[in-house]
Amino acid sequence: MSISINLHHQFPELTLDVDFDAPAGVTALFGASGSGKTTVVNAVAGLLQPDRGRISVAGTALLDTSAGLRLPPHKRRIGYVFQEGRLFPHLSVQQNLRYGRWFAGLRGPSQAEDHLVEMLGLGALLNRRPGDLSGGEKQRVAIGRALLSEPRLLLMDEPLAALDGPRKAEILPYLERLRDETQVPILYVSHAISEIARLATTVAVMERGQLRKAGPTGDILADPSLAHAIGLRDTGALLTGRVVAHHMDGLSELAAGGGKLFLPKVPNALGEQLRVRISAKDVMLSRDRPVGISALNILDCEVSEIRPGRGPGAFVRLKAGADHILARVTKRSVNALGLAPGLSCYAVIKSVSVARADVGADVGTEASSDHA
Amino acid sequence: MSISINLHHQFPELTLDVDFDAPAGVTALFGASGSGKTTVVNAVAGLLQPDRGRISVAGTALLDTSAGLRLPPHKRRIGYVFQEGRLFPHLSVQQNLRYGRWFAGLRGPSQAEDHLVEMLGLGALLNRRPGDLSGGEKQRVAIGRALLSEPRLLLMDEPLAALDGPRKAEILPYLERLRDETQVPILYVSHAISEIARLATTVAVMERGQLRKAGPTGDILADPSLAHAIGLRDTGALLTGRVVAHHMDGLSELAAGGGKLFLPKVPNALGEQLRVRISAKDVMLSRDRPVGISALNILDCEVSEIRPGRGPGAFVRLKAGADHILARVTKRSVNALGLAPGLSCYAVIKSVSVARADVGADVGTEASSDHA
Amino acid sequence: TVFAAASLRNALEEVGNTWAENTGHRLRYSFAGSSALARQVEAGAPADLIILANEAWMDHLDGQRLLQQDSRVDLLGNALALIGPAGAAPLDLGPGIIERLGDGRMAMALINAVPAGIYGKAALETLGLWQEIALQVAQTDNVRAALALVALGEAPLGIVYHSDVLAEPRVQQLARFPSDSHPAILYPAALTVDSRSEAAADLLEHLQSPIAKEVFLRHGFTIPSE
Amino acid sequence: MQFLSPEEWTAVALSLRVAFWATLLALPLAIAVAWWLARREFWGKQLLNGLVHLPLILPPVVTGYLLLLTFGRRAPAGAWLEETFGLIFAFRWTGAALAAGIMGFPLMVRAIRLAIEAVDPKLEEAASTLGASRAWVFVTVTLPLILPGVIAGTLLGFAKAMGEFGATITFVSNIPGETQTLPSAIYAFLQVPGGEASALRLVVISVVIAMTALLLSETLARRAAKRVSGR
Amino acid sequence: MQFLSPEEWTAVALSLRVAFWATLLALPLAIAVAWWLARREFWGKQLLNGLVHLPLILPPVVTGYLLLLTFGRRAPAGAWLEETFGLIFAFRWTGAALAAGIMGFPLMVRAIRLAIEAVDPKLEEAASTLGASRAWVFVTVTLPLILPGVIAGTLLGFAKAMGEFGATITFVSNIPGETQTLPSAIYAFLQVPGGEASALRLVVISVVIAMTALLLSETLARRAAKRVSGR
Ligand SMILES: Nc1ncnc2c1ncn2[C@@H]1O[C@H](COP(=O)(O)OP(=O)(O)OP(=O)(O)O)[C@@H](O)[C@H]1O
Ligand SMILES: Nc1ncnc2c1ncn2[C@@H]1O[C@H](COP(=O)(O)OP(=O)(O)OP(=O)(O)O)[C@@H](O)[C@H]1O
Ligand SMILES: [Mg+2]
Ligand SMILES: [Mg+2]
Repeated sequence: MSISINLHHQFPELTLDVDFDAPAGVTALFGASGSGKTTVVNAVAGLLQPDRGRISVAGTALLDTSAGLRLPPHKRRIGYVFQEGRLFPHLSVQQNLRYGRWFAGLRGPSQAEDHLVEMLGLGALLNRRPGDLSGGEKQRVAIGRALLSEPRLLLMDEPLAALDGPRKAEILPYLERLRDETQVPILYVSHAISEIARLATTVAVMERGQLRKAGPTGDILADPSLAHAIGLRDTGALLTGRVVAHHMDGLSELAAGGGKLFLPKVPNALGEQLRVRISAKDVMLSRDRPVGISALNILDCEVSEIRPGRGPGAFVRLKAGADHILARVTKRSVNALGLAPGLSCYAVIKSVSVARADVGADVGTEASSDHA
Repeated sequence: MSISINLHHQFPELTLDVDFDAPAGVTALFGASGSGKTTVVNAVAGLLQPDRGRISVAGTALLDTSAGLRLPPHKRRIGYVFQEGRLFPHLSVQQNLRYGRWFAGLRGPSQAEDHLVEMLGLGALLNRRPGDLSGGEKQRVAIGRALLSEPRLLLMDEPLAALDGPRKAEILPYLERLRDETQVPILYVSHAISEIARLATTVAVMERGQLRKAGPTGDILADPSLAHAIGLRDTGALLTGRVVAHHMDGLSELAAGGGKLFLPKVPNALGEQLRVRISAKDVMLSRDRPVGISALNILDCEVSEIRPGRGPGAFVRLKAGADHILARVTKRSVNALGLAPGLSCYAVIKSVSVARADVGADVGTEASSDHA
Repeated sequence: TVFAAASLRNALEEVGNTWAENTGHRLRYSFAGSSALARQVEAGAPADLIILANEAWMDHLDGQRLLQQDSRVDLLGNALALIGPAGAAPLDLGPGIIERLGDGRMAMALINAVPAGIYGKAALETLGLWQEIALQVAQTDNVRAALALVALGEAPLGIVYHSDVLAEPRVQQLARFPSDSHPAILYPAALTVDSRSEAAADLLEHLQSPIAKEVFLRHGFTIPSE
Repeated sequence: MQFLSPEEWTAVALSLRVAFWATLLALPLAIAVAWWLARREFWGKQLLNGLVHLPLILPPVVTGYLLLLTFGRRAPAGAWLEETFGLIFAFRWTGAALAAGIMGFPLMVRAIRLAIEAVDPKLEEAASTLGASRAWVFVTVTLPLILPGVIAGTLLGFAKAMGEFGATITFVSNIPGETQTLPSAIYAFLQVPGGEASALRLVVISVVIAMTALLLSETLARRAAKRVSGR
Repeated sequence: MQFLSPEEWTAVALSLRVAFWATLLALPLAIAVAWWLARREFWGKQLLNGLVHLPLILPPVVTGYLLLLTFGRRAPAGAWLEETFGLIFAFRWTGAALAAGIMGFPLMVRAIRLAIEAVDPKLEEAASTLGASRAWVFVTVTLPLILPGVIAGTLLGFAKAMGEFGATITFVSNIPGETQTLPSAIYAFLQVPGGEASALRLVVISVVIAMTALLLSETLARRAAKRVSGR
């Protein structure tokens, strides 16, 4: 167990009650606005003193109210990336980056710094002032600053929420590299499913101050019982696939879901492992193998579960090779096709319906258990 | 012609050069960040004095540099809804609402006020202070405030950009009612296609200070040549349909595109006219009528144009009944299916892929020409 | 209206109020520093009678033709006193002063600007002590501040008007400077040219009456011998 | 009342009157100057700024002397004002108010200027699009929003005006009932033997009044700030 | 130099020295008090606030007299300081500095307090998560960010210190070369008939110095503000 969080705190309008352990890697905190995500993160950072609780990171207790232990923030060695960056406006980018290092007793330039500057693409910014930077650049500096203090744990509270689409897309690859190249566990708050799908190893879903469910990202995102918490249109399965070919016509071919998956060209090298989020709403089902249809991806599946919702829709959980796919169809279609668990059918997915943002580098399950 | 805008202004880093006429109804200004949308709107409001130009609303000139006419902002009788609301913090909601009325010489309560308060759902807020309001409530008040001054023209600069999803969804219907129930022309800035698709009669696309193209919403959004300006994933056709049935299983049936369109239940009454945006990426094509497939909507079409992009994709323009549909498929599929202009084929659309936000009340073309 | 040096306040009010009661005239005072009063009169202040603690300023006003001819009289005089804290032993005016002073300060009013300071300096010069004391002088903006310095024990010695010593129990007069050791200390009084009031002339007269003199003497002032 | 002699009461009342009018009349000018300094760029801005601060920097006696030279009855400005408006400053309580107002002016301008600089011009733009002319924008938006700063500045100016002495006594002298304010009275007491006790009493009174004004201003400013925050 | 007599030069130099030290030493205390007032809630806060403002409100002579009562050599605080640190205020230029510092203190505190209130506590939080203890947060984040306010306050205090007269002469009297500051010299000239010209010369000098300081402060503060804005 890398992070263990047990909190109880009473606000005038909300009772916070959270208890979960997260393995190494990226743990995403997900939940509606006001569900208490920031409060949890602040408690971990020491910026909020909860009524009761115990927080430990990699075995070191930061807070243990029963033992009277409440480390102040500056002794916790935790990196915190805030939504608004919070760069120090009077310092240059480089001085911002080194701020935490200095207090951690790490003086002067270092290999770690050079590496991070390169990884986050900050080389050209070092002498600039924060006021000059774009939102995306600011967040990269904030991430670098938090990491350079060599924290035990990195907290990120909606680090991308203030950025627009292109800026988000610019940062996400850096976060993936962060996850894959550093050993620091990350607690990541977001309510953008696509970010969580790309980054998180574990997801904890919060609702009105309480922990609703926590578990591996794939399971949580494809859990029809959480569809309402996550959002009907955002629910969908994560497929893991290996790049097997880049075709001349601009398509990349992945081996995934027990078949082939064609996507608009991905930048990754052959053999690389990717995770692809397939929104349930984009999956069409067919009893017979469709022919003469424009959709390129037709996966051979077996229905494993059908979960009708309150409205006109239903989730159909499918086994495709070793992976699971989630499809959202109308109840009418479930009846028309006579779908039932155990039946085999075909999942039809348009190549162009998979957004660029939904394809990301995967941290192999084996790799992540190594960290733990 | 309801609004006529001709502007030339030189910024250190941008030359603004815009010339377009917009009919009554909602005219959307669309373009990337920094393309000069706010500058245009500010020039119309009189907050920016352009180097040269002529602006007239319903025949009244507000600016005519060649004639030396530059009305100051407070004499233009223009309502401006800003992105951040800009409510007066020291006034109550009601006082905010009446602020503009007072200067327009309209004192005391009025029918217009009662009507607008009801239409925007502000009844319960009248005695609250702006600081207490949620973002969505603030924007509704800002809209009411602008409208109550009985402006000749309403300017809205990304009025929803600062709001999160649910809050956006809360306001959109009010904006639709605004468009349909008041006679005030609206100039609406946004870079959210779904808003534009729901609201706009006319769209003007801007790029680096220049007007790229202006025209009716349906044409612009479905114009493959603008796909890059609008965004590949956002391009798509607008279908107009009439509600013909609400089915027991939670689906509503529309007559659209020369066939039936099944959508998750819409709140509109039978016979009402709706506009539905069908993203090109959600449309699948098939040469033969597919059977045994979960998608409910299969429209009989004729290929009218194929426009391959630079990447792996291509746009296929289809004629479906009296409407047009745009589909985005891979070039590989175009070849595999042997698609060519004139060929007939089937467009397959999943009911659940049409987002709630993409279905809106339509202002009939006849109605809007009445206004003009 | 009477414009008078602030140090005259108690005595003048006593005399003046009696006069006002007896004659039924209304009497207003303005007490401030002599220089301020003189400048104000110069600027057209509504003063009928002015009494300054400073001949130079009165001469100045005279030069500006702001005073009624022949109205000027030297109303009062004063004596300079060497003071020390209560309980200090009396002192002869001589080198003993320097001894008593030690490395302490001699509190005086501004030696170039305020009359008490100017007189004090002259007196010390006459006594031949100035050269030695000069560097130890602490100058204040008025006599009362010098008195306060001695009263609070900040300065072991001070030079103030005789009239100031009486009411301060924390100080005591150690010696009185002989009246010939310094220019005569005079409080000149005069009617202004603007004054049309008979009453003002009457008051000026009254101020020179024996009853008034008695009061002034009681407050420590002297009456010029002429 | 036993505690204060009638004359002392007069001084207290006069001080209050002088400080009241000084602040009241200086206020509009202070707001105008503060606005000018905060919102406009013009030639001589730094000069104006320096001029405003002058009374804070100069020894009060000098200020009083300059006033006497400018507004005395024999002085050009003073004579002109008297002829044209029948307005006499010299040796009237109006002059005391002028002196007090001028001494408090820099404090008022500073506080108000900071408040104006904190107002978002975007709100003013919004008001103008709603039909408010510049003057109305100022009255209906800017002014209410800077109210906390105005209150703070006003009461600070008031407190300063209550305590002003050097310039006042030099300019308008020390005439009981006309120009003898509390501080002048304190001064007069300090000038005569045995006056310390009376002076102390008056000091206590003036401190109490000034402190009350100051605390009041903080409270009022806080309340106004809360109101202005929109909650 | 023809323009000023050696004695006047001494006064100018002394004034500068007094104002310099007064401001320098008052500054840390002013920052501490301003921080306390801006960031903490405590019992007696309003009392402290009032106390800080006192020198602004009281007639300077009273302040001087109170100083004499407190820091005179016979007074408890004065005696204690002398015994413990050998620190003597009475009749020394140090006393003049004390008086000047106290008179400028409220102006410094006000300016700095406003600057502190404008600092976003979130930046301080961010610094603490990066390992900075409270004191370090203050030194590395808060202090640089309030620099414009500190500069403005400091120079305002300096200008006030240059002009202070009433409290200084009452407290430490007027000893040429030791406590005779520029304003005392001006006062002395004004006391004698015909001294106006000499006084005017000194007034011009003190105004020039104070104005230079003031303009300098505005420029420095603007530059610091620009720096702090992160551009
Ligand atoms: N300092 C506080 N005092 C009182 N209540 C608080 C405080 N901080 C948080 N709360 C309560 O806790 C709730 C959750 O706040 P929190 O900021 O943790 O939510 P969140 O999940 O981070 O929301 P968002 O997604 O909007 O950031 C708030 O709605 C509020 O009721
Ligand atoms: N006051 C100004 N001074 C100089 N340049 C300006 C000014 N205002 C705007 N510009 C220039 O005009 C460009 C367009 O600005 P504008 O705010 O109109 O863009 P926009 O389309 O509204 O962008 P966004 O979607 O980000 O709001 C800016 O990038 C800037 O270069
Ligand atoms: Mg939060
Ligand atoms: Mg804009």
